[in-house]
Amino acid sequence: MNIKIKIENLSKTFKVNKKPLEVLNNINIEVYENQFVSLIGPSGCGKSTIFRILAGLEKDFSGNITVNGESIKASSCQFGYMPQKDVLMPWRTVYKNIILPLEINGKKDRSKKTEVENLIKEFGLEGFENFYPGEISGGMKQRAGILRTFLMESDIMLLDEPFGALDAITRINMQEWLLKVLVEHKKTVLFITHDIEEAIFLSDRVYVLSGRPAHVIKTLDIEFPRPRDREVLSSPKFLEYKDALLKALL
Amino acid sequence: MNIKIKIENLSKTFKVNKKPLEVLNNINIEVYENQFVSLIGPSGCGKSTIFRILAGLEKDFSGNITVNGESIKASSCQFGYMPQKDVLMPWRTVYKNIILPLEINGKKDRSKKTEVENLIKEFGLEGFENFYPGEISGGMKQRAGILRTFLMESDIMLLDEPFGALDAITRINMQEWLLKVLVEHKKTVLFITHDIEEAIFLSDRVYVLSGRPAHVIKTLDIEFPRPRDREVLSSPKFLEYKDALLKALL
Amino acid sequence: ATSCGIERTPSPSPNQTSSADGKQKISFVLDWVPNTNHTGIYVAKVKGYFAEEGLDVDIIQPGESSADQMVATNTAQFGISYQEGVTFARASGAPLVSLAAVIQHNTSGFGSPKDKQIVSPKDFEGKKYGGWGSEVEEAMVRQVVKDAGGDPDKVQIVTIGTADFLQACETGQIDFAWIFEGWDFINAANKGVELNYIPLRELSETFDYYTPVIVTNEDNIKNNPELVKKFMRAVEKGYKFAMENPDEAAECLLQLAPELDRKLVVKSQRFLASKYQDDAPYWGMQKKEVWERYMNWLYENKFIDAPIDVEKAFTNDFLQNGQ
Amino acid sequence: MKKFRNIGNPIYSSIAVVVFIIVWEIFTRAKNIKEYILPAPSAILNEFITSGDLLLHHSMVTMTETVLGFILGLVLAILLSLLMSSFKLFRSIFYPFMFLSQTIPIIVVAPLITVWFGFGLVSKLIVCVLVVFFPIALNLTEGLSSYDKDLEELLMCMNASKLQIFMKLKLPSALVHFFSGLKIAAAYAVMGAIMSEWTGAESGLGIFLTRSMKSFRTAAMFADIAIISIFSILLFGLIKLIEKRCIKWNVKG
Amino acid sequence: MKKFRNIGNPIYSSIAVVVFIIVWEIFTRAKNIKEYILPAPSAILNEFITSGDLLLHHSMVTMTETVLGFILGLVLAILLSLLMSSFKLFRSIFYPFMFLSQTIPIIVVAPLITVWFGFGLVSKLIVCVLVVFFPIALNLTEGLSSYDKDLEELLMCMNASKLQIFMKLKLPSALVHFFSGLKIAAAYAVMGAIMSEWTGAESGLGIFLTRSMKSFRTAAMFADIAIISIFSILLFGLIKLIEKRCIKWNVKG
Ligand SMILES: Nc1ncnc2c1ncn2[C@@H]1O[C@H](COP(=O)(O)OP(=O)(O)OP(=O)(O)O)[C@@H](O)[C@H]1O
Ligand SMILES: Nc1ncnc2c1ncn2[C@@H]1O[C@H](COP(=O)(O)OP(=O)(O)OP(=O)(O)O)[C@@H](O)[C@H]1O
Ligand SMILES: [Mg+2]
Ligand SMILES: [Mg+2]
Repeated sequence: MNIKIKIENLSKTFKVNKKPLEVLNNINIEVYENQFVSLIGPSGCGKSTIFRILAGLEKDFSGNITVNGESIKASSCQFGYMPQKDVLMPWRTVYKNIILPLEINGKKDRSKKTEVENLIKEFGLEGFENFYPGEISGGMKQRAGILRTFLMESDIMLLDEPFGALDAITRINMQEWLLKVLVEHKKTVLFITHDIEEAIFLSDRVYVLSGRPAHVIKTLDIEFPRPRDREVLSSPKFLEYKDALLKALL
Repeated sequence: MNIKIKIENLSKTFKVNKKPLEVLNNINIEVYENQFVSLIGPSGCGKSTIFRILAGLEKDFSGNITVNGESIKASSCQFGYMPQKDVLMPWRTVYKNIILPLEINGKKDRSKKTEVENLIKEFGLEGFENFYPGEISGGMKQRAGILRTFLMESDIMLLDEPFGALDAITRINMQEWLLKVLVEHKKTVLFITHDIEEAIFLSDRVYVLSGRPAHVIKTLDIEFPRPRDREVLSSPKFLEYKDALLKALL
Repeated sequence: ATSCGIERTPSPSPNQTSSADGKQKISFVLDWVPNTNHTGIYVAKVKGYFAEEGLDVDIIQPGESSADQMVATNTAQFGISYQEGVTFARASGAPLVSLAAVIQHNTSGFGSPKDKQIVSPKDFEGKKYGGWGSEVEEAMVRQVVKDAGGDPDKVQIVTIGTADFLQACETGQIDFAWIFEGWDFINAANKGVELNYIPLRELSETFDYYTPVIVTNEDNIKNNPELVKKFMRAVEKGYKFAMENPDEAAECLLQLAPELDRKLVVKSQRFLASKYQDDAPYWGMQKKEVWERYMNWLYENKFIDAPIDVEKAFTNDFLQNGQ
Repeated sequence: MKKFRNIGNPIYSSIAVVVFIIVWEIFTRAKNIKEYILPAPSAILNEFITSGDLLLHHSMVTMTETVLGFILGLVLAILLSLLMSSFKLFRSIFYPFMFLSQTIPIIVVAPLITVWFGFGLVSKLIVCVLVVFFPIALNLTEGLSSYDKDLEELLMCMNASKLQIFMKLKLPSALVHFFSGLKIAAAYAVMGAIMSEWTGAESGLGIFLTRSMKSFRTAAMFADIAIISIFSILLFGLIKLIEKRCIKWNVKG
Repeated sequence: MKKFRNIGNPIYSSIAVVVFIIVWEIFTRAKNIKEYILPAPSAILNEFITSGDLLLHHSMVTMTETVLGFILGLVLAILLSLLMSSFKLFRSIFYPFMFLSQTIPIIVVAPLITVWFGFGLVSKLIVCVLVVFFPIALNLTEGLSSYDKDLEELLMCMNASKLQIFMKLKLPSALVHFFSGLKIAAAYAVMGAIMSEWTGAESGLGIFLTRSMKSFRTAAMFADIAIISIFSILLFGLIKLIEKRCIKWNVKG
């Protein structure tokens, strides 16, 4: 298996009001092709900052990051990145927001159109295509954001708490969809969540980060076979993993 | 016990692009003094809309709403309301954002100051008082929002998914804090969450809403005594409640 | 050296392009809005005198500022100016040359409402003079008061800028001002306001200068004398016509400038008909003494740094059909 | 409640204008104010009738100048703003000159402009454009840098080109500013055309204006000003209309 | 990257201005351009020396007018914007008049203003204020309605008074617009003072300007314009400075 993302000794310090704020301290993370890797850790520890660095949005860090074997360049982003805060353009309808990546890549052809329509249906956004972001619910915005990220058509997706505003049922649907995508499209996913069960159910490997300044305090490989179904959630192995992660977090 | 909020036959239809969108259909909800009541339901069903109506932000609804025995007026809000999306003023520091309600009520005195400082510590925001909203993490923004809502000093709090962006541990802390507040300050809380366990653990009563147009499909009274501790989470009664809610949602 | 600075050869000027019917297109720039001082030009245009000479003349109105630069650079071949302007222009090196005095004597003077009882410069004492704010103007007012044996310091000089004399008097802001007999005075009469008027030419020989004058630049005279001759022939014919037929001449002016007040123009035209040539042997003639006297006064009062050669400032060579 | 940027009900403003005119009429009559100090609206109206043809003729000239000048100024403003918001160096160098260009009193340099650019359209358009472009360019330049930085980051993650970021983010975000600038420019545009006539003209509302002023026809002068105002209002209305179509989403946001 | 609204490095712009002046000097010398067409910078500089005292005297007068006019215009603009954004009816009624006031050519009504309000400060301030207030008022009015509606709702839930919503939300949100307006006004302020001198004045840069123009002293005229420009730039710089302090957060946003 190829290594897709390799983060070595990543450290990052912000400077606010002339005082330094050490956020990341020697982070090492590896993600292999077609793997699903989750990051968990206390709020404010630096998870989103790692994503932002990967996406090329934060300069001034120390350490080494390679993606597909190449050092990342500041000017370009090789990921489908979904930020934590849903950023939709208020002057575009939901549909127009979703297809933004297609517009940018100049891929707005017919065949795409039906694909997007199907996805919109699958994401429960049918009938809201012509609504503006101010007219849909929080969970709907989040789903639009996920859909937009998927349409960025990168083989690596960085998802920052993508399901935070979704109810249990919708969340399960979205998880299933994500696993399907992982298999069908051979994607590689780096995932941030606060839901430990979700992390275990979805991931091949979970990194647990400490509080600020964040470093990796536990690396846990999840050894359920793929494709998985929700039965694993009640397996004893699952409870074992959960305990291990909870212990690491406390 | 006094009835604090009484929602009778609440219906609401939005009009978008000249087409009507029926969102709420005959909702009936009752909240008694010092009670903790949760709303759960699928994403996009209309939970936040109920809150917005209560807070006086949506006009044009049908039905009857009384708070403390009086019909709500459009122009005033008797609640501490925390919207789903964290709205912080980008030009104010975290501290300045938090104390906004105090500024507005003209209550920015000394004694308050130490109270706020203690709360900031409790909320894990110490050291970030002078950061701008753009410089803190998603979970930290959410905590600042909760704190601000608390400082609105209303005896009824409307909290719309307040813990959505928090990790498990922080979330537990915040839940404990909320229960403490409920008892110590005799608050009444109306709460939206997607976390069923959270709803059961915190609430006296849980309303389950159907998909759009939302109506109440289940009302579940949680009969754990107060004060509660986290042991109830592993009680058989808890699992019973959980099953009942999940079934209603599916 | 060329007369105009920017890559434009003076002769043939690009502004002297030919119009469709083979006539030479030239520009004539006014000093102000069209008025009865300009009637000869308008007559020449309307009556076809220019066309007879093979000229197609655009009569152009400038803004509030003087148009002398346009003539100096041959942007416009001809224009209207006044003696003071030409003197200043020449003092700063601009090659303006006066071709004709449109009106033989200065027809401006001091006007005031009758009830102010201002009949001589001595009466200016203790009164408010409303001027447009020029230093030369102020010096002249002081001069006439002094000449009349008054104390110039007792005249209160207020600047009214572009405000109208009559309006300013009406609202009691000033007592008297410098006005044109053939325009403001007649306007006042039309509006039913009675004025006392003291002609400047009666107060001082020095101030009986030429205003307005028709100007061109030295290059045209040197390199294009034919054009100047043709142009001036038509203009002269125009003014002669205006002297003889004031009412019809007024119509010519009104035809091309219908925005003007008809009553004012007609009356003004009748008034000016005899003033164009007045006591001169022929229309447009300019005397060296007149140029010299005023130039010297300007020099003595330090408005120009050095005396100018008045011989170069004007010429009578293009009058009387160039005789 | 969420109604957005509204100059208000046109009925009210129309009533206000009518009331204003009536008060003016009554005032001039009651106080017996001389026409050459302040003409009554009826006198001005009368002027419209008697000098109608003439006013129309001059109006056409000025309108043409205005429209041409406005369009050119707009194009120039957009171009400069684009350049200034894209290239820092250009901005550093050009911004001061743009600002300086506004501090030059056109009335005194008008003859010089004529000397440099001759009589005719070029000189006039230069003056018009000089008046019109500045408020648009300044507001647009400010507007183009007040966008949501989160959205910019998102677009950068999509590897959007500078042009795409511009078209899809900066431009829509700058619209409110842009239209503010357009409205200011609309107020000045006709005035700009009038000023352009100072460079030497044979016809135009500016010519009519000075001629009627200098021959003491105050009512005609006011009639001229009324036309200037009406045309400015029309221009404003047009911009308002386009704005409404462009920033529709904001009503909902 | 997140650097915000920056007119750019003052070093570059200074260099640009210096280069511009040098090119101008060389151009006028090489092409042998007559002083009355376009004076060389050296001639203008010389004028500063020879007419220094005079220019200083006139400058003081105009600066006073400008400062007074600017402050008054600013106050008026703020007042009107407040009223217009608070009371819809007022906005409906007043907005058209505000706009119309800008379409009236000051040069022609200046004499009338003198007639109505007399010579002296009042007339001058009226003209100054008329020029200055509009871009500020328009931009501020637009700015005051481009705030985040979510934040407004939040404040309403806190039962904030209209005044509080205004002070804590609308005003901070309007700042970028407000400063755009101020900058435009700064460009026009000195010109406004110059125009105000048309209502009748004995001294001031406008008087010096027309005097030097009428007496064909083009270099002196340009020296006068240079002072106008310099003073405008100073005003602009001051506004820029205040803006930097006020919208600091935006750099971080
Ligand atoms: N201003 C509006 N205009 C039109 N439709 C609206 C508006 N606000 C909400 N809606 C619609 O009302 C429905 C309910 O929205 P609401 O935000 O109440 O959902 P919710 O239950 O809070 O969902 P979530 O769990 O995703 O936050 C949605 O379908 C949404 O599109
Ligand atoms: N632009 C910035 N300037 C200064 N400090 C910043 C900036 N961005 C983030 N930080 C700080 O870095 C820390 C980590 O932030 P980050 O958003 O990465 O946390 P997180 O792990 O994603 O938390 P959460 O789970 O709450 O989203 C926080 O303490 C935050 O204050
Ligand atoms: Mg985060
Ligand atoms: Mg919601």
